[in-house]
Amino acid sequence: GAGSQSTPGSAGTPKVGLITKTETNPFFVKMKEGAEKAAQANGLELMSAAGKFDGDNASQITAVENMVAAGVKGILITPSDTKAIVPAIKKARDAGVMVIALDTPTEPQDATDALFATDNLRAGELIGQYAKAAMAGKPAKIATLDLAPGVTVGRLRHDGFLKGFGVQEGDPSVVCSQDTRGDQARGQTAMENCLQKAPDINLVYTINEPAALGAYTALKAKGREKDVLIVSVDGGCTGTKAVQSGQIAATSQQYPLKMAGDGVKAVAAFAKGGQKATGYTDTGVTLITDRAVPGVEAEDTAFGLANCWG
Amino acid sequence: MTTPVLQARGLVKRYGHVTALDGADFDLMPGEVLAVIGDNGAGKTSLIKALTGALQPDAGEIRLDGEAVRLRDPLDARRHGIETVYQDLAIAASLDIATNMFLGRELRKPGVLGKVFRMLDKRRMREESARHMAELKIGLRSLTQPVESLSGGQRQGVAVARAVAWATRVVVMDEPTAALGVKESGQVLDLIRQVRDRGTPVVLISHNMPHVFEIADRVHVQRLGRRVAELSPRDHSMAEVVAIMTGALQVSEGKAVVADQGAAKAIGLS
Amino acid sequence: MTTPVLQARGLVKRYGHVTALDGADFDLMPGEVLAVIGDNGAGKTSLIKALTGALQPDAGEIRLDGEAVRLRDPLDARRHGIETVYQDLAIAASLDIATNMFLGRELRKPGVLGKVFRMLDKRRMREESARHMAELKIGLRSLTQPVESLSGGQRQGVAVARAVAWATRVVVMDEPTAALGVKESGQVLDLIRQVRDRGTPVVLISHNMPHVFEIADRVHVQRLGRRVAELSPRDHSMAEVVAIMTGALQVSEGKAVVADQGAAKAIGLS
Amino acid sequence: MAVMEASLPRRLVSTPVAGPLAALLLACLFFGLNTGQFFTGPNFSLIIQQVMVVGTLAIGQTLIILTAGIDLACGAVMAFGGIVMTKLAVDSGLPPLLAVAAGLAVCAGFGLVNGLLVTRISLPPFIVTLGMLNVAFALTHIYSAEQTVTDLPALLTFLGQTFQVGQTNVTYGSLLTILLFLLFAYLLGSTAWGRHVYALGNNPEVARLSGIRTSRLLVGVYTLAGLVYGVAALLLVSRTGVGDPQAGQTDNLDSITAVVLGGTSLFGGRGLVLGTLVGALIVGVFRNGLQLMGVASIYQTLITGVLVILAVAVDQLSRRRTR
Amino acid sequence: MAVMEASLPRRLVSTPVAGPLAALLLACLFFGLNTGQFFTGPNFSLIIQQVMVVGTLAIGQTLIILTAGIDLACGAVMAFGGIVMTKLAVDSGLPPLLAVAAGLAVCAGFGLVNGLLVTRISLPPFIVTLGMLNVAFALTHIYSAEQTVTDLPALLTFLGQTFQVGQTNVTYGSLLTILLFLLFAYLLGSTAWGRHVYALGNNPEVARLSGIRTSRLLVGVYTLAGLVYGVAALLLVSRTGVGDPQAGQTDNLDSITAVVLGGTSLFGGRGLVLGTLVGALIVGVFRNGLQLMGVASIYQTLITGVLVILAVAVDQLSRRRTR
Ligand SMILES: Nc1ncnc2c1ncn2[C@@H]1O[C@H](COP(=O)(O)OP(=O)(O)OP(=O)(O)O)[C@@H](O)[C@H]1O
Ligand SMILES: Nc1ncnc2c1ncn2[C@@H]1O[C@H](COP(=O)(O)OP(=O)(O)OP(=O)(O)O)[C@@H](O)[C@H]1O
Ligand SMILES: [Mg+2]
Ligand SMILES: [Mg+2]
Repeated sequence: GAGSQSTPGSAGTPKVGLITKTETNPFFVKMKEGAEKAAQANGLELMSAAGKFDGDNASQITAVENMVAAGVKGILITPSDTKAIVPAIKKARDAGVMVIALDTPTEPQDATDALFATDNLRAGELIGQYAKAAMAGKPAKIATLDLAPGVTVGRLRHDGFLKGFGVQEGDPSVVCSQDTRGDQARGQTAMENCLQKAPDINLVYTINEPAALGAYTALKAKGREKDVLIVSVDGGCTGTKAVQSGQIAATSQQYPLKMAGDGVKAVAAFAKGGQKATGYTDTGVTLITDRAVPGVEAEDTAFGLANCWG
Repeated sequence: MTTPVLQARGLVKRYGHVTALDGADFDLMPGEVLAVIGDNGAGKTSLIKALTGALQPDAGEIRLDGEAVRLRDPLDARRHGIETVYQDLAIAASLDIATNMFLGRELRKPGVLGKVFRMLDKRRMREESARHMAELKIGLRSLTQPVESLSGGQRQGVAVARAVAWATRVVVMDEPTAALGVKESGQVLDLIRQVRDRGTPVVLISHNMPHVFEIADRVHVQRLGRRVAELSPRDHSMAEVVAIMTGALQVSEGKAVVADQGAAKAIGLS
Repeated sequence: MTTPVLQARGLVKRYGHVTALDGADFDLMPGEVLAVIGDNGAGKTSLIKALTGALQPDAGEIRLDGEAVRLRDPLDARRHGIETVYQDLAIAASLDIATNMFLGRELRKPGVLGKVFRMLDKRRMREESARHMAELKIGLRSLTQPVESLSGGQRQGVAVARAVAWATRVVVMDEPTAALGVKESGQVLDLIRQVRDRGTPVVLISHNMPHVFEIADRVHVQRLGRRVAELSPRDHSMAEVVAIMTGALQVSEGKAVVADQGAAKAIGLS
Repeated sequence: MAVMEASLPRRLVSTPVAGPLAALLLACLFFGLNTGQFFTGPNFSLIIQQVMVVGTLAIGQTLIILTAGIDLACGAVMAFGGIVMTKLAVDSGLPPLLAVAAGLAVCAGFGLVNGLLVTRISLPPFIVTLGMLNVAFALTHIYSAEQTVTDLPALLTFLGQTFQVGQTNVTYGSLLTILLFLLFAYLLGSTAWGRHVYALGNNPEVARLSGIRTSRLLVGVYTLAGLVYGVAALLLVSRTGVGDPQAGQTDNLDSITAVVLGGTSLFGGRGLVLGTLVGALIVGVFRNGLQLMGVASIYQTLITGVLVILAVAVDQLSRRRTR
Repeated sequence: MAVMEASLPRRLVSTPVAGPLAALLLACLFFGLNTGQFFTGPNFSLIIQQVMVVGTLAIGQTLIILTAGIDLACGAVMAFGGIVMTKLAVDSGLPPLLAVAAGLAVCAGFGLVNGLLVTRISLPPFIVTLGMLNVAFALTHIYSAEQTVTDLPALLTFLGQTFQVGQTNVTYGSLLTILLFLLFAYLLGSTAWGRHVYALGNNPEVARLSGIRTSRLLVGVYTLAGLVYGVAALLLVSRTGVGDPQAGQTDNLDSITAVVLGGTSLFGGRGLVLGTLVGALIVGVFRNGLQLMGVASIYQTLITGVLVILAVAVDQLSRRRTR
């Protein structure tokens, strides 16, 4: 295999690698910050790398190879393509490197030594359930502002939302679905066009908070921002503030700092004692809203802002 | 009567509102040097482009040795042994001289290398190019120099050498000496004579009347997209030919008659 | 002694291994037509490019009316009243005739429109172009036609008309009649005479000896990147001039002496 | 000269907007017949809002493509400009007007550097702007620390405000975009500068020999294009109401698409900026119309691909017929 | 002729690989001095593995750019080819060899269609391949239903296997890539076909008048390029061990970058395919070296941007000096 002959941990401080999906999403930036802090605290040197876009498998493989060549002890990775990354991870593990998946599991999940993650399906389910209760039996006209074709997180959150809301894919209440790449400007354009198509939309699911804010801007231009419910996933600080100010009704908050911090600690332990981490550690997901509904567990935005990332 | 080697009847070519060829006829006899003359824009280039497959006429017929042919592209014409030096468009600037010389008819190495691996025989192409260029007495230091680094005249020389080297039936030259110096022009005219002497007829487009009178056996006068006269330089003076070309004189039944008094006066023929 | 209008001493220009100008001198006297002749590659184009700011010589000096000048680009030369028709590179093919005519010296509308909004006066430019073209008797149907749809000769006509229209001090023409028909060539020669008669000197590069002898007051012979002779067409025969040009004769103290027996014989001068 | 019938007065350049315009109208007709919501004032206002950012970028792109260049960095430069203006105004507390001016200056600065690299070192524009794409992208993310800038002062979002025309709300930004297109159509078509740009794109050596200071002109074109990207940044900021470090990532290809759909030649010297407007609208109309028809995202991509080819093919074939 | 000293034998075209090669060696030297792990056999083997997919794409891209075209769809076509071969082999149970053949055929088919559109309807290559980019992308996602294809038969991953050279493991895929480069260097440099490609890119009208059937040649070039993308697809599949519908999304720009860094002119007719190999390696070396030095991703982007410009600038300036 590639680089399997290079022996890790040749000299100096042991290294840990962090590979995120992109280098620009605040979620992953926060994850990197968490890793950075934990690495310092544990006497490790952090190397980081990222794909060029969400779904960029080739760059992640290249990064894994280069990190193995650089002699890292362990690699923390948020796989862009949960299946396609598996062979590269296998080669790294064969070379004696511990690999931990962060945020997103690989398929199969045991392709990595351990998984520290949020359940994205669960995150979607929470806002789905919340929306169902908040609509209080009103007939729903739903727009879903999704991520991009074929990206696992996007599919899981979308499916989770529908499941939580209690409808099937293709249900007539979903009147408009559009990819936004999680981008605010595209979110706005998508929402504008959805409103043009179905002016009576009253519930908007968004892949993340930038898309949600884009949708909000489009709704506001139509004067409809008050009577449309927007739900989202992520829990970034900007997003949580938007929940506080009522632009977004609720969001599912995740904890990238914790994932990364725990991951680095695990690598540090492996570097010292040779003890590999195993299994699945759920780093949790919390519904954040100031307009709680009965039957769905939630925290308010004060909690959200205290724990938000980005 | 001998059959013309290359013949055309009623060629028409329109570009939008411009009619470049307006029912042009053309006859090239075996072994002759035929000069095609005419004002700028008279349709000379269009005529020979139609005769060499470089453009498709909208109407009209082309005959080779009396047989009607369709020349779909320049390669067709080449295969019939017609070689052409086009005005402005002779050679590929970033390629070297030998490559240009053999473009479209490259030599391959003998044996397996050539047959199976289709490997070019660069050395032989270079040598043969050098030979052809030397024949034309075009002095060049290196045949591997890209054409764009040559002077205008040297470039034209390469194009002429190529056409002469390959023609088996007809050589067509569109203003081959326009950019050439006196010495080089003389060499091209010599070459045209050599080509004729080995039996290959030559079509020469030129604005240079002394050259035309020096070398042409017959003159085809093109005007407003048509052939308006065919004449022998021995029967007419240079001034008369120019007058016919510009429309001041008209040829009727082999004799020149004044057609445009003003024009005739302007060129000093009253 | 009168001061030359345009003068150069010891111009050198090298392209890699090729020395295009090898210490060339040049003198243009007031009110004369100076022909520059020489073989292909003798460095004629390089010489006049250096004189018109289009290339920077590696060494040497240029003087205008006796004063040393540095021409950093063609605009500098233009500002000094030098207009040039460059070989091959005269005009922008996708632009129309009027635009080419006024390129770099566009007319603006009078008043606010022109001063503040810098609006072009397209109609006036078209009209003036038409006038200039008419002076040169170049027949064109439409001045808004892009140049690329013209025949080679028509294009050259546009370039010549432009230079003549704007020159105040010197007109330089690099083979202006190479692509022109007999009638059009005649018109260009007439025009050169007119320009001279209004007092502007003309530099004419040409390979056409009859033209040179018809119009030139003096002849500058360029050879191997240098001026090898300056002579008057009245004192020498055409054959002699050609011989000097090709190196068969050499000029020493105003007289021609045979330098290369073989070459002299080849051109029929023994 | 051979017989030459009187030809119609022709445009400065040989690529008229007629072809792209026909494609645009056909597309409108198709969507109008297939969805009820298409042919309404508000929907058209919407389409213009949606294309105004890419459209404005495409103005700068047109300038550069007319000189036979290409700009792969326009989207990234715009994103950086947007972050600069918003962060200066919000985080550094600069007066909004100054912050906007700084953003515009930064974008123009990128253009200036591009122009200098292209002229002084004779680097291909493709390489220069490819490098700058990475540079601007990285600077955006480093300077913004990946934070979206919110709570903008009113001046920065003014262009997102609307005024009423009949029943339809039109944003000031849409108006500004249209005005910019008209301005550049004027500059390119009716001033000496415009002629020089065409001549330069047509053949730089001919332009130089005609006495045009081609290097200076080219640097000017790149700088001006950068300034236009700065305006696009302001339009984007006022449309979305935030400073977004993720913006503009697909806008380089999108703007080039608009330019080429509008009939401008990638080899320089031929094209009209109003064609670019039409090109941008074609893309916007397709996206809007397909969405209104409820076509799934991935099929929209498929159809857009086919239609881009078809639109130019129709143009090409129609032009061939009239020849 | 003026004095002309004997000139050194010169290459077919005036853009030698010397400049890019110097840039590559400088980069290697720099990283070698700065990180201990750089100058090792395994690391070089790794770099070649990392650039082989983009490198192979860049071979096809070189062909097309030499004809003065451009291919924006290469990455998307490769992704589609990869999905076709893997899905046919795994889900449809076709014999692996047939599945691979089908994948290659699909890619060549895309090339054929591109070529026909470019020649028959005279569409600009930029537009054709922009449209095809969308089409191939959409087809990939529709056909794969967004599912990554796993559990591939051995034949499809054979090229990912390694053999030992000294202490270093080399994959068969790396070897195939190098062989492809040599093959195309031979075809372009030493066969009539290659000469015709250069002549066509230099000036299509001159080529046509020289008796070259330019349309047929161009269609052939696009089809061959498509076939090469098919090989790239196989290399990708065997490198990653899966069929990945997300693959290749930035590979169009990356492959063009490799071609241009290698000294090939975007205006056609000038360039060498071995230059492209050097160009691809430059990108790979930068990425690998910066990563080994522990430079953060976003700074890697910044540095890559600057270095791309620098590499070509050094080439350009050195060439100017020798003139
Ligand atoms: N591709 C074209 N598009 C439009 N018009 C054209 C085209 N080619 C030629 N013409 C026109 O057709 C007419 C004849 O042109 P042609 O080149 O055949 O003339 P010519 O006799 O060769 O002139 P010259 O002596 O100047 O070379 C001219 O009026 C020219 O403008
Ligand atoms: N840009 C260039 N690069 C390399 N060599 C050049 C360049 N320009 C000119 N030369 C060389 O310089 C020499 C002089 O060229 P120049 O064009 O001045 O000759 P000329 O006298 O005008 O010839 P002609 O009568 O054929 O136009 C030639 O040998 C030519 O090959
Ligand atoms: Mg002609
Ligand atoms: Mg010359």
